[in-house]
Amino acid sequence: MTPLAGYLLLSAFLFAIGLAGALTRRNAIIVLIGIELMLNAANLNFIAFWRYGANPEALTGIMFVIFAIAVAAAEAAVGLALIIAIYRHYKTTNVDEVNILKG
Amino acid sequence: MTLPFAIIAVLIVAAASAAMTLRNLVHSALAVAVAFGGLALAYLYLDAQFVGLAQILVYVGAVAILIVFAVLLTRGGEAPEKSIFSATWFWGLLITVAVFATLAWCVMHSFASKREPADKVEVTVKQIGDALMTKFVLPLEVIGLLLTAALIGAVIIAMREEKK
Amino acid sequence: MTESLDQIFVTLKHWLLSGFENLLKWLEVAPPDWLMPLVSMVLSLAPILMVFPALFAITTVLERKGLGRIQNRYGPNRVGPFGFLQFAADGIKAIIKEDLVPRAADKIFHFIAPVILVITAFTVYAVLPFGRNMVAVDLDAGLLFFFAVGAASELAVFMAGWSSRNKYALLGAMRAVAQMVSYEIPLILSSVAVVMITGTLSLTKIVEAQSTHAGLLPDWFVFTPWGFMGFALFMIAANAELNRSPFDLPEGESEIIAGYFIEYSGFKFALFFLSEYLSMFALSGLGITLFLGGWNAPFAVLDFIPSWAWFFAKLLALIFLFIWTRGTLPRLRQDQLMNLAWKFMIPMVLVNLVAAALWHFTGPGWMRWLSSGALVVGAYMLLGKPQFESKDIGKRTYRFAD
Amino acid sequence: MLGKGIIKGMAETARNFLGSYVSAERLTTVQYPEQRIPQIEKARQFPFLVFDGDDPMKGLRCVACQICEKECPPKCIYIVKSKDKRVDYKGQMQLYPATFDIDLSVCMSCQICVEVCPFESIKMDTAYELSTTDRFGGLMVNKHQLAKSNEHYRHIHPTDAAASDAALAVEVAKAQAKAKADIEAKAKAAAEAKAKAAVITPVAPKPVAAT
Repeated sequence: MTPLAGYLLLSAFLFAIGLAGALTRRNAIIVLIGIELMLNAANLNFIAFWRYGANPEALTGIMFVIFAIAVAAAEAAVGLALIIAIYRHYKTTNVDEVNILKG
Repeated sequence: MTLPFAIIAVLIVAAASAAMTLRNLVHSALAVAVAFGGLALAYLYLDAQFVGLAQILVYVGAVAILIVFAVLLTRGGEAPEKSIFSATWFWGLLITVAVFATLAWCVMHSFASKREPADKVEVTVKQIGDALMTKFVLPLEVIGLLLTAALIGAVIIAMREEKK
Repeated sequence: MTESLDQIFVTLKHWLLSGFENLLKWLEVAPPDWLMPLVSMVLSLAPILMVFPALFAITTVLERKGLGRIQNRYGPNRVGPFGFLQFAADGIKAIIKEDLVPRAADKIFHFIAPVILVITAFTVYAVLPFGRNMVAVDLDAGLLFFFAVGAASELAVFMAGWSSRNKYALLGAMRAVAQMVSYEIPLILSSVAVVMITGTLSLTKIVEAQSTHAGLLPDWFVFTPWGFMGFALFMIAANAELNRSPFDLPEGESEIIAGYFIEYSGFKFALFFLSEYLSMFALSGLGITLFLGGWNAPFAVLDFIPSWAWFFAKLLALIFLFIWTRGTLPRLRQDQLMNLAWKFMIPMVLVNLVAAALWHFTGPGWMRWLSSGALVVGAYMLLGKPQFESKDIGKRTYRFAD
Repeated sequence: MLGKGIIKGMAETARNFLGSYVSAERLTTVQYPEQRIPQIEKARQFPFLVFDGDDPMKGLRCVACQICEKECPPKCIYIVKSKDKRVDYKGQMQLYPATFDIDLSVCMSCQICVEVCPFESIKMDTAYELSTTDRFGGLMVNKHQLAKSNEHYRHIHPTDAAASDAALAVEVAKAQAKAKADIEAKAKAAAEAKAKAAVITPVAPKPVAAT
């Protein structure tokens, strides 16, 4: 079996990819995808910790991931609705241009 | 490091990197769907059958579709002419590298990361259902409320404003 | 005798498996430990990969003949006896046709979209029990697996439509995806009622739960108020999920020509049809498993007929039901489609869940028939009335030109 | 109640489905190569050229006036006039078509060529099984293929043929009367000339061809 470190490193790398996308891309949808990837990286951590944990019978990791998936779905729905609303208003999804609140 | 894990890891990393770097938004969305599928495979490989299938159902079946719809509704189907990276990409990348370095350092130096797993864990759907209805019933109700709120909220936000 | 006939395919598989093992022993080859499970898997999957495409071939002919008869035509009757070899002619034509790819198309996605569709259509068969002990993979979360893999096909449909770079294809794909997402909810929720009663997601256990007989009727869920309503809703949602008439808006010939597969030709076009029919058989099989007692015989006296024969008999009956509705109902409008999903189907399946719970907790007796039945019928009347009551527009009058 | 219409419709289609096996008159489809519906008398497919007598080429009524060629909407008729003249059915010296081609793959069966022909020489045929494996030359027919006898025309369109024959008979009678009058006039003129000049011998009259 792969040691736990393998999963943790994979998860950390996935998190980094998501973070990089969220921080460097212009398009709001890609930013949202990056955030989703970060959430998924966290989920992978939960599952890995549950599997390698002391008592997997407690199901804590699995429960956390199930709730995280539900929250992520809600987040995606609201986030994309926001992006569509912003697009209607400004005719752009570029996060660099939507800066009207900037002082 | 076993072969299935290596394949899954390469799949996830390649698909996620593609999703973050491709110019065309639809390509990004489809690549991220592959990444979600790879994560589902990872969950299945870790004996979390229910979560893996739920991951496919929710992420590939719903979230990816939602992203694709959003891309098309915001006319993002064609690759943009100008740069796809934001003006502050350098700082973003720097922060990312710092975060990854920190995480990787923590993982490598953690006592937990050398741990070997227990033997095959069998989690039946019934166990999960029982847990959801007993120990985790409050979070379940809260999630139900949250999803309803998100549903209504998303509809209201995305609804076309009435022209007066 | 009946026992051996019932298990003939299971016995055959074990016989082949042991034969292979003996062959390896005779050749003095030590098999690696992954080989035998792999061979076992192949022996389970190979029949699925052969039987259902064959059923697809026969169904295309039967559908065309049946639709013809419904419209008082003969249907295909030229190739082979009574036209039953029409599928061979169609297949040869599809294979030898030129495979056109639009110049502007996204070549990779244009290629893999039909492949993914067919793969997902085949994958769902892994968890369907075709007979006693006849299931490729007995997953604990079989039903979830079915819906998860089925959901992946939506993305393939979108890929096909988007990568064609054709307005009709994109419109068709958007319609198809919107429709499939909307109708997936009633499809899953109507199955959840069965999961609530049986307390398992394993399809084999769901079939076993329906194997008893209560008096004259078997204990199939379709013979309960909530089960009947659930089955009806399941079939309507399945019809929509399959983009078949009357829910064939994504490929409405009169508006958007062929929808998302407009830019496909030759063998790839045939793959779209293959996946559509495979999904139809799979969803019919799921409906049989969930509501129609799976491979169980309807009466105890008919138990001598093998279980797999019952499964396929029921499958053919449901296929005929699909053909019959296709030959009867005209296509819906987009707003009617969405109204039906969100204003009727989804409230109805939610009420159906309550009815199933009532059935479960009232305990045996006439009370549960009454309570559950009254709830289902009342909700049906109430929900059906405002949306779909046809307005009285009077008798149609004709005026002819003089 | 919701669903009543669906059940009604399903019952109707079920009746059709079962009925088509019971009663033959529900199935109105004609199994074509084996069964055929007789064509109605007015049926028309593609034009042909009428000839009289036994020799198709000699008896062609067409005088290569090219009216049909000019009137044809899809321009599928191609006519080349002959260099010499020959005697036609009315007994007059006329041109005849050296080439008369119709591209049947272009022809739209509008019958305008028939309407405009002053010589009753082009008519509509009823043959329709003209499929060929050569899509360029296969449906390009020349005058040898187009020529069909008047008997054939009488056979496929009896009423029209009778009218056509009557019209032709009138034409021929007129032409003969005219020829006769011409001869008489010529004879008279000759006689007068003879009487006047009494030296010039009269010209021999032309031979008269009749149908």
